[in-house]
Amino acid sequence: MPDLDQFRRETRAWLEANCPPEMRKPVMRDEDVFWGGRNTTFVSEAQKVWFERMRDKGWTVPDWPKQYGGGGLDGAEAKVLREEMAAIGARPPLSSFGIWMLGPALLKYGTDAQKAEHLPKITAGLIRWCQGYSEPNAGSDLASLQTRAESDGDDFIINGQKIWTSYANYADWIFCLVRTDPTAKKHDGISFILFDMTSKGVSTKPILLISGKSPFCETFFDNVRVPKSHVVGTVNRGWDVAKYLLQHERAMISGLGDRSVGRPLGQIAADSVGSDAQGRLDDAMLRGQIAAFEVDEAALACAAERAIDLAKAGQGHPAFSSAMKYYGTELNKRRYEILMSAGGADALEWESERSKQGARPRAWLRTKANSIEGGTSEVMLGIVAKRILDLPGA
Amino acid sequence: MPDLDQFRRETRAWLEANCPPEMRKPVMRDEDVFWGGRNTTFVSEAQKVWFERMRDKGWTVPDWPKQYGGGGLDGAEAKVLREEMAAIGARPPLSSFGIWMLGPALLKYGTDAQKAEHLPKITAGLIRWCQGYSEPNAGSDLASLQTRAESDGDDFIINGQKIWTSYANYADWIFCLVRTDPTAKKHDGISFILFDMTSKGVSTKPILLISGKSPFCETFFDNVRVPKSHVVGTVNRGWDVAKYLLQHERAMISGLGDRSVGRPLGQIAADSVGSDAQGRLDDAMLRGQIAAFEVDEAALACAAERAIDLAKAGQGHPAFSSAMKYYGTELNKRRYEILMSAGGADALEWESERSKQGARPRAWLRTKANSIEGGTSEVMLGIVAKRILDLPGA
Amino acid sequence: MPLVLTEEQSMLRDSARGLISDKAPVAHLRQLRDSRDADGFSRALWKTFAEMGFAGLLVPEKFGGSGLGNVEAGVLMEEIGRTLMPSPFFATAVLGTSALLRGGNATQQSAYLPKIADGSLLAALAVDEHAKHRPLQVSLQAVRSGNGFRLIGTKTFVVDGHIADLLIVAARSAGSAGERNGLTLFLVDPKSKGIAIERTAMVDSHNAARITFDNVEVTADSVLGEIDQGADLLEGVLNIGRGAVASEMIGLSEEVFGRTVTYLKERKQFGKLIGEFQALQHRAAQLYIDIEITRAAVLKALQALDQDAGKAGAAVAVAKARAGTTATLAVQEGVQMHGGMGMTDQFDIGFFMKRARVCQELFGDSNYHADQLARGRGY
Amino acid sequence: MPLVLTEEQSMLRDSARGLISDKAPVAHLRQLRDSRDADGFSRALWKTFAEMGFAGLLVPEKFGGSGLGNVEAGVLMEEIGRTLMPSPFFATAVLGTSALLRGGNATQQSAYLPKIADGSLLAALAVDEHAKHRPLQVSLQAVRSGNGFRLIGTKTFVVDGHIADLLIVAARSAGSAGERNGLTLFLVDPKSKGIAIERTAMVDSHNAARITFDNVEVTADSVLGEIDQGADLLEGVLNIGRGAVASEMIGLSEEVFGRTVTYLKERKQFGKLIGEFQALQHRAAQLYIDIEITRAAVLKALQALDQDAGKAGAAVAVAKARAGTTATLAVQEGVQMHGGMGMTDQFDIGFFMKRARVCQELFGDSNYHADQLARGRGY
Repeated sequence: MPDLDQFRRETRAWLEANCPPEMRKPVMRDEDVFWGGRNTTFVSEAQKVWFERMRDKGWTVPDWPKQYGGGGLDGAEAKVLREEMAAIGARPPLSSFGIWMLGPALLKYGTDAQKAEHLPKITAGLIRWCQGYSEPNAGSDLASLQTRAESDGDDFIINGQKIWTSYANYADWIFCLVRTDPTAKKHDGISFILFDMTSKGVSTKPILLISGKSPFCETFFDNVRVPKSHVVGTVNRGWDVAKYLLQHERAMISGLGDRSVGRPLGQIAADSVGSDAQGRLDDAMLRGQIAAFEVDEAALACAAERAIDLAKAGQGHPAFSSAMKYYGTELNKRRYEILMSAGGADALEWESERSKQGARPRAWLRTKANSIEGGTSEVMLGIVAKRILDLPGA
Repeated sequence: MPDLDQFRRETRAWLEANCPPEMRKPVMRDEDVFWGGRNTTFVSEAQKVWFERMRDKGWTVPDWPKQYGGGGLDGAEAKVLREEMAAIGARPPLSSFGIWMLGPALLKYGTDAQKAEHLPKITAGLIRWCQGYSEPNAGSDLASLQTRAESDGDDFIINGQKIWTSYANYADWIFCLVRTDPTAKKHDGISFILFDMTSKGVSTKPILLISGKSPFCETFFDNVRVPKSHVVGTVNRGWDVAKYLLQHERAMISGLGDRSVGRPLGQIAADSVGSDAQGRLDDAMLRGQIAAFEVDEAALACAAERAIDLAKAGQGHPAFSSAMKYYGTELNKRRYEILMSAGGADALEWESERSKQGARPRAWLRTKANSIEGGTSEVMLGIVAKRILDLPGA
Repeated sequence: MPLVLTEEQSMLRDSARGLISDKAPVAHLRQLRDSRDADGFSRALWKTFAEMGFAGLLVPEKFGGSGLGNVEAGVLMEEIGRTLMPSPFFATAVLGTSALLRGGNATQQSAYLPKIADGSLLAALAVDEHAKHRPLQVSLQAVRSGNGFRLIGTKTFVVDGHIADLLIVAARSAGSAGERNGLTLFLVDPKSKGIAIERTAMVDSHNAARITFDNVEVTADSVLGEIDQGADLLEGVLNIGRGAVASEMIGLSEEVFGRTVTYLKERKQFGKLIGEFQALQHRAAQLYIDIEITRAAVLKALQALDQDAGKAGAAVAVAKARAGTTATLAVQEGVQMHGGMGMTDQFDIGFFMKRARVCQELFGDSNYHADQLARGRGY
Repeated sequence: MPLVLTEEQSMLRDSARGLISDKAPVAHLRQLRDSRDADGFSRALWKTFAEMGFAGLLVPEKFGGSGLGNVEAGVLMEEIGRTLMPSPFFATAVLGTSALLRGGNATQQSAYLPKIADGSLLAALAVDEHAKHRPLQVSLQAVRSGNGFRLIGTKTFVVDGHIADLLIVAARSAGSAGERNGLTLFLVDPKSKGIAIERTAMVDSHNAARITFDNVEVTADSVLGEIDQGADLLEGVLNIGRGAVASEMIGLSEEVFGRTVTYLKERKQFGKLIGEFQALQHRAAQLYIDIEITRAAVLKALQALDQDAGKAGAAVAVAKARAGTTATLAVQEGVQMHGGMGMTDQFDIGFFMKRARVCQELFGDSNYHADQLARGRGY
């Protein structure tokens, strides 16, 4: 594949020339992540420069069509770009639920008008999206959602409440599941709809988590008026869109562990635990747990790579993202349990400067949601049992 | 408790004087276990002497009434005897399903005539019993058993098949669950009945296990005639007797690990793996697994002791034996996985003299049945969920 | 000795439970946290504890205490674990009292024990210096200086360090880090010159401090036990503390488990109570069994400590190791089975997860104690 | 390189599966076991293997082989794992060929490789001397004697040792046990004077032997690779072997899992198919996921071996460690879910459990390889 080799050389050179040194360091603080949106600001000139250069190249979303501001890369090229970015530790220029979730759904189910309207604003980081799925009584059992959209001429009038809306208080627009036919069976009668968070009747309330942070909100809709043209896909068939999108979400969450690249866990642990004369971690039990973890982590990375290659080869199972979501999130929880154990008493501090305001325990507590959000581990296992193993009554 | 102290002193002295040295060594071979019965022989003079002395003292079953050949000890005294026997490593003089299972059921549900007939022969090791419970289509779902007993005057005529009958080919009598009312609901219409294995129409066929041994049989009943007076408890209420007896069986199986007393697992492992300069096992990962196991094993021993004490104090839960059965058998399986790992290639030999005819791998394979026989681990967890935790629909 | 509570111990449990559930439910901890309370516990409640004889639970009657043992202290700790009540009970009534009882001379005992019993004196034990608990690694120096010593070094993870009236400090008077010989315990006034105490806000909102000793002068009278021979004394006190923490973890585990089972019977999804799902039933049953087995191991350790604390090491290692893994499993399953609600600060369950983490680390985690058991058994 | 099989590799799999499932189902192993077959494998079937190009799979075409790589060898091993077929493929076609290819000079290669390819020569690699696999611990002595050496010592767990026409023996020509330097590989005729071969009947009914070398004379020409510098060569060959065994374990795991899922859909208890019980569903799903992840790791390792065997160490360690734990879980769940039937010799499932145990131990168990990964990563 000479063309791909050339693409790799060019990409490497371009990244080397254009990625500022500050943008090659691991993300340590929440503020280092750039989410875009109407009210966003850059925390540094480097962040701004890096974002704008990548945006201009279409590489905020390298594999989307160029007409929407994407890079138009094919799967092999996109993989090369990922590899070359990883090689220099380049940060993602833009993080966005528009990229990870809504975009793929719009590309598959959206009208031309919807694509033209929304996708360029996603790739350019102009609009920040949030996801209105879960409700207080519709968690794992998402399809029992009750937020209703009643027809009123060309509009729907939306009333109800969502929960676990990521960063709803910062988002510009929401993609939302609403019940458009209350008489239909559970999975029918649901529609997938988009609207502006500044619409009259929308309000949000952050949820304080055990980590002491509030990445999620409760979101309330009080007679919110939304044009019917904002429905994606067919009215009352929103469940299809939702399922498609959930697969992307799960694939994304399963890759969570990859974000914290860098030194092996065992070396991090050596900082606090120390090493013995042979250079081995001076806590043999912990060392064994770390080694077993790293075996599984390395294997998961192989599986993630293989999942992409299988999909490309048309051999992937559509429900496999549930398998990866399950394993990836459980592994990430295990990673942080080990990090807490390695950190010992130092990792128990919650507020000091020394502990970076308790960065490690807060991150640890945050991981506990990984196996709940985007479909619980129990739901994932049920999907594998039913859709892949075809077990009776699953 | 001065009396108990005196009892302890006397017991210690008696054991010291009467237990032959050969009977203080760990049981290494199947033949070292004395099961009694009509056709039994002793493998050594020491085994015979030890059995007879204990029998004469009533200590083959120390806590049964003296009138049936038991020792008439109370709970505290029986515990002292156990402790003193353990202290010198004394082998049990008699192993018997009559002691472990049938006896307790007879003491609770038997008529005076039944007790007088059977219990003395159990304590004296004259009759060896086996248990006819499971059937090919009634394993975990025991109550769906199909072996039928049809009334014929003063007798029942029994037809059907049992499976997993321990040592049926060596047993003199069987205690057996049969369906006496085929029209009743599943758990009703079952009776608990005793009969001689030499009765006309009884045949057995050993089942070869993956361990290469055949401790179980298939047992067939072809028009076996049994007097109705051999029913224990009420006709059609045999399920009560069966459940009571299963609790004893589970309590026994949960204590399986205790049999292999002696050196800690870590020291056994050191034989094959070696130790490092600090005297630690020269395989840090294995050492960690062994240490974690020994923590759990020690805790289980505490729980077994507490279960007895709680029962004595009237605070025990009747279903707790299921909890112990679950944990004890899973732990014993883990023990043998570790032993196999510690033994490495040496523990893979199946026939050599060097490997004592593959004693270790055969014992390892045998443990895999622990979590199946006497109620599977899954059934045990279901019982805990339902009867102790009162979870809905369990 | 039967592995069940005696009638008296059960009565003690009931009265402690009544008091604690009434005066210090989880909301009490939450309130102290949210108000950023300077003490981190309620002095009024500690007074009530003293009046009920709890502050002096382990103090002999001749010093005005209740003269009870480690099983009874465990009963109290378990109830404390159920509501996560922040209390000087652990540092003062358990550690402080045990150190003075086991190492103190007559003068020291009569100076401090009555004050512990009447609730007027709070103590703290300063051992750890690094991220992980390794008591023999103590390297805070005790340098001879005239008739006394000067203390130089830093201690971390000192429970109640910032509210203590008396510090019990493990220092190295001879030998080097890792050696058994050369450890000495000192009774130190926290107001002494050269001491700097930084309260460390912890994940569990309980008290802990980092204490720096900058040439702190102490007299020879302040030595607790024998000079250079403090390792056994320290180990004995630590084992008593480990038994107490294990008890707290049992209370914590049972409470989380109880709340989780209740939730399984209330929460509906897919048209069923989630407790009807067999996969959750089996996990709940496994956790129940795990807790019951750990409870037995903890009670065994407490009884062993009362019988002969010097020989209780293995039983304590088993108890603390088991309690750590059991509590970890209990809070993980608790949060997971509560779903999203379990992740919110508004629900109490997160408090249990945070406290369990700290208890796991306190005086040696499960790995540490499994390793100790292995060493003790010669492999 | 995509982590999927190419079309050619898929075709190879299909043809291997066709042959093996037809000629060597599990009943084939059972028959060899029950008849106490002296060879422990079918020479006729090995001839067929040779005719299909499988015996010479890794042998370059110039020596009459197929010239394929480790991914293809893994494809074969996986199919072998599905039916537990006893076959010289591992010892001869994988280990023997790789050792000659990587270490052999032109004379050695042309002497042996064509015979391996045409199925007329069987090889065996003799490394282990103790219960656990520790290749650097080799202490079988190679004492210089004239122009050659005398070999003194004992090897265990030599796969196919009693049927081999050529032994490849790791010996210590310098240094002492544990050292990297001083290892030498020798090509030895098993009929040489001083060699005693004891076939060891193994739990899995596959071939293994214990071989004693009592002053066995070998010439300088029999050295494979460099004198004293054999550690890298040995490690490379072992890694290729580990990748192959990991592949066998993947096939074995998938087969056991497939049989178990089938049983879940057939067996009724409590009026339901047992596969309807959610607790079993979740465990089956977890095992499925485990197998899939391991499969990816194994394929990665095989590709890495084909790319640069010298740099494949970490990938191989991950694959062998994972394959070991996955196969162990698969057979444990297989037996448990089959209930009592799983315990009977009559059911095949026990054969898989036995073979999985041997594969776990062969060339380092999961603990060994996790430890290797940790060392490689510097902790």
